[in-house]
Amino acid sequence: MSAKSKDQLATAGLYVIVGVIITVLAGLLGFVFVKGLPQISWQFITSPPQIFQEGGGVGPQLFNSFYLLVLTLIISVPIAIGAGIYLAEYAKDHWVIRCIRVLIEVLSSLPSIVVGLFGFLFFVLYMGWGFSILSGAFALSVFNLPLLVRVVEQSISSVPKSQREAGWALGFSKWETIITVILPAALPGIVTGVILASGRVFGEAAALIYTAGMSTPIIDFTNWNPLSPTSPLNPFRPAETMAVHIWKINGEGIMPDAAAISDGAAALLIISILFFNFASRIIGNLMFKKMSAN
Amino acid sequence: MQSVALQPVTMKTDRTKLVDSPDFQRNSVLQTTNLSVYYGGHCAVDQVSLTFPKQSVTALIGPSGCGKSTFLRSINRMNDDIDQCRTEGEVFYQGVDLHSPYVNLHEIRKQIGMVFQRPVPFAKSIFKNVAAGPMRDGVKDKKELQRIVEDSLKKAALWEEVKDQLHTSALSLSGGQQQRLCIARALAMQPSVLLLDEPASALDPVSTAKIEELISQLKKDYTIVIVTHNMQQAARISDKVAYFYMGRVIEHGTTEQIFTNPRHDQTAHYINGRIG
Amino acid sequence: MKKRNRITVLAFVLLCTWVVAACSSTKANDSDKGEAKQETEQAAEPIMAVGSSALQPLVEAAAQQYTIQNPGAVINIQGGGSGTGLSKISEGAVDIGNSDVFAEEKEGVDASNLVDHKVAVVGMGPVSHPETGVEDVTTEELIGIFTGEIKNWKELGGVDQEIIVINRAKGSGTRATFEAFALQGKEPMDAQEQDSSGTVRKIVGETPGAISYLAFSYFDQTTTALKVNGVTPDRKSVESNDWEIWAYQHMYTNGEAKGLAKELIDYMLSEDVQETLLPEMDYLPVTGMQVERDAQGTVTKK
Amino acid sequence: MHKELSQKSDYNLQVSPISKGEYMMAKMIKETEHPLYRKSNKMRMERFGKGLTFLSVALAAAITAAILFLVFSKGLSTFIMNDGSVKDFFTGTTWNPAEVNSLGKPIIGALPFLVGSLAVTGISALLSAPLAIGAAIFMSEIAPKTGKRIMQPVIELLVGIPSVVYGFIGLTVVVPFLRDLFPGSGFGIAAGTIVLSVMILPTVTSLALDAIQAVPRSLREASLALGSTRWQMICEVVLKTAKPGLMMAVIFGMARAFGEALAVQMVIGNAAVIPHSLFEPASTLTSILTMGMGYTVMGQIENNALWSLALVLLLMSLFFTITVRMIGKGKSS
Repeated sequence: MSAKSKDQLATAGLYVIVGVIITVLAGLLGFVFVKGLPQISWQFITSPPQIFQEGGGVGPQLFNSFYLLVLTLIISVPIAIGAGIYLAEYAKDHWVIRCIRVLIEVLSSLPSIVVGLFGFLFFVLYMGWGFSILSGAFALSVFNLPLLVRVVEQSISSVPKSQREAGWALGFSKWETIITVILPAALPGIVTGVILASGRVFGEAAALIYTAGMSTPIIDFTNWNPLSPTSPLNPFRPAETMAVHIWKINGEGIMPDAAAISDGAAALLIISILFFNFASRIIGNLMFKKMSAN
Repeated sequence: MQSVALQPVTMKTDRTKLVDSPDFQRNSVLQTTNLSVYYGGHCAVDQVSLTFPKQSVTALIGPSGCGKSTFLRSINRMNDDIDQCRTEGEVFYQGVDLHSPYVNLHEIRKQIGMVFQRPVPFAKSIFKNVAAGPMRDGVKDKKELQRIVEDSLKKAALWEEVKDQLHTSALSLSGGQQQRLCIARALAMQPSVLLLDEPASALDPVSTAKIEELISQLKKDYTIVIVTHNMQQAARISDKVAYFYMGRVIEHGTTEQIFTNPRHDQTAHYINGRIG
Repeated sequence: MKKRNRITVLAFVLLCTWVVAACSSTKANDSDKGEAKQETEQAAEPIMAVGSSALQPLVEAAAQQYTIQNPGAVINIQGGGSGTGLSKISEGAVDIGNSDVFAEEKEGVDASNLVDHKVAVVGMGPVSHPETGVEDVTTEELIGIFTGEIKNWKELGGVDQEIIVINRAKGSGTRATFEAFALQGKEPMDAQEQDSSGTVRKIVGETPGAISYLAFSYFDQTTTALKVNGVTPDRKSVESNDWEIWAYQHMYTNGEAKGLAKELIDYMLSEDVQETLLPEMDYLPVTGMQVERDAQGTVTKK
Repeated sequence: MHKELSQKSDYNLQVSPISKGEYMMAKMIKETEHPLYRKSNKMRMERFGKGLTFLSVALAAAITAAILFLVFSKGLSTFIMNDGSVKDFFTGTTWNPAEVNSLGKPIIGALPFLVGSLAVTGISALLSAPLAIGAAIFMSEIAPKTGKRIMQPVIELLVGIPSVVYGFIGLTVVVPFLRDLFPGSGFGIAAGTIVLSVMILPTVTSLALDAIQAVPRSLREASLALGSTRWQMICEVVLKTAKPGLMMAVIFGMARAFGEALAVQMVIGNAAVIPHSLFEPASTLTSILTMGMGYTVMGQIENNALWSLALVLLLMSLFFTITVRMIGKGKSS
């Protein structure tokens, strides 16, 4: 078999592989959307869940998912950027630094149930925040940190060394070079990392069961003062996210339309992930343009 | 640029036995004495003492690996960040030894600009590239920035080509334009010395000619030190030439004297080899 | 650039103020409740109920109805399983510990100062795949199936289909009750385990020859509820104790129940929960039971 | 300070460039605050920046250390406080921590879970590695532009799908499919592997893509210049140079698979036995851990035994991480 035909065969093989992956994803999405889309209606999206009658919605759960995601990113992104900068720029090849790197990477392969239990013991009990969005957000930040730190460090160290030298030659200090030259250049990489991390936050259930709790007390969307217990913004109320709700319905749901609600919730969850990825891609480009262009 | 005019007296070192003509020393602004740079054990630059007169172009030539770039980088202490790199001897700039621990490193690099071999524009717009230095230096108001950017781009002979696309990304410029942008960026810091590390070696002949012509113009207000492999370039634009070999200055004098009757046969071989 | 730098500092300061506000607001809870009190008179301190996932839907439904009648009452109900519920209530970390087993049955739980409130009864029964051809089994046959002696449905007069046993999770109350009262304490064989009732129902409904056990509230057409010794699993047979496979649902409090916890438990035992809510959710009212049973399983006529 | 300055530079007459007077002049200049000596606030900003970033690293490391301490302390207490025997733990095949065996030691045979976990992780890595590396090659060599535009959202979406949905689909699609094709109830290692390999696909693909894109362009052009076809270039140059990165990607995917809990628990059947075939119900460390945690009382032997499972998981992910580091360091230095 000549090299040419081998090359064509291999290229065809690669097209097949990519085809398989795309069909798998199409199958997954098709399955979820075919079963889930008919469920989605404005009433389904906004009304609170029913415990045992039909017609329950996922309104509060959807809000909780987004609110928890925003809180988690607010907590984990600054820390991850700080840690990423230090590891990429300031860290000398010292054994302590190597230990920290191994420590953080081990965290990323720990099952989320273990992180959930740590959150339960530390944030819920020790810090006394109880089952709340805040404990959930901190637990998820811990769960998300390794991936984010790794991505930030990679995108920063992929900025060529000559950019740093150019910055120093202009009289910038190391920190000024990082802020003015390197961070903007590494921004696209960081945005991709944030998207991957938020995808995982959306889909996470095991870590939240013991931290953000599995029930949603009545919240009225009119009262926005974060301190009153019934307001959606209060970080101290337990909050069941979409993924936890799906897990609970599949596990213990006794409402007759449990299967339908779970399909609808799964479809809605994937739509919101699509929306979030798309939105953060746009925001990332905007920030990059604003930072670099005008 | 507030400079205290201090004329260091002529320098005599036994090894090189160079006698400089009096007028050169009187108006030299930068001078290195016994400057040596060690990478771990290996000595890259060995006891080099040179004076760089004001408003002149000094070309550093020599075979690759002879330590001329290392020497250039040690002037504005760019080697500090390379680990196991030790520098000895002094670099006097306006009478101040730049290697003394009490001097402000960032202040040095503002007054001694540097341009590298490959053009390194920041991933920003043209305007922001040039304005990055002054903005970081505390220049806040828009008009002042606009003036500095326009003035620097004009000095770098790039203004005509980019004046109506200041807000597009610098990465869209050609190689030669990008290098001139780097020069403009350095000029925006109002330096008094410019260090050019083979600025045109990665560019096509047309852009190289533009850069050389720009350098001979800049000579009027800046002291320029240029490292180059290109003998014609050195002959064309430099006033003084120093020939480096194995980390030491073999010969150092005016361009005519070096290119017409070099005192050392080693320099002659090198120059004939390259030009002959 | 200066602006860029200010943003990172701002973000960091925002994060710190948020955390400080968060911590301080926990301390400010009392003052918080003070305001809540002016707003709505009866509102008491928010209470937390943790424990058995089987009991959770019932307590949530009751709490939902309770908060409609007196708004401002904040009742948080979490799952986590009977083990978590019992250990948390014995540590006093929560106000109510839900459990579907007696506290005495769980080692490591110091039940001395726990007060038991039986709020409902959950009947359980073996369920099998609809096409096994078997409607009624005796207790010995049931034990034979779950200990693995009987391997094929045709030995019980059903279709020729291998029996696939699905156990519940080791520590769950449902399993403890089923093993105690249906298998008379015999150890079931090592087989596939599932802990969530929904998943068990789906597996039994779709796997030919499968058998497991579920609470009455999970019975539906996809699975056949087997009769044991001729007794059909329904409310009457449990109340008369002809159907022995049932368990109390306990809401434990640490010491005497007080405040909102007491109000909620009284509400649970009131008419609108026992008579209306429980039947709707296929739980059995505890008030209707004709027998009494204690932790050791001895039954006394009421 | 001046005294120290003069001693340090041990002014040496022969070599010094300028006369002693000039030298003293230079030092005096320092007094008149020559611009070159002025201390700028850059130093303060620098310390602030370095301090802030070090704080974040320290915070991240502290949290991790706290988790590791928790898992170690609880995990080891099974062997220390409840005197479970380590040998039983790794060789025993029955798992019933509440009961005590003949020697009075708790029955904690975790071998079935270890075998289950390793089997599921290993096979799913074997299944997803070629797919992922193929997709990465496609995205970087065959059709970079369109490949990136289509595959990048696909990857981001696959990462976003919650493991609950994967488990749910596994239960409704994969298990019945396996049940019809093969004997048994469809649950088991095979179902777990299929679900897991789809779940770790995005992680391995994106890491493999980074590894392949790290291969310098010039190497590719050099190989093409020698007249090799694209596939030869890919095999001989790209895959060879990116080999450590690709290995890292696969191992990182395995670590991720090793830690997956919810989806696997729904499809693997959770039987605490060593499976004889791929289609018999089995169980993994994470499935038993997730299932049992709610039902056990904190501090009791059953709970500690579950934490020992978590400890084994931790040690395995430590092992994965260190091998990844070794491969990375071995080849790249």
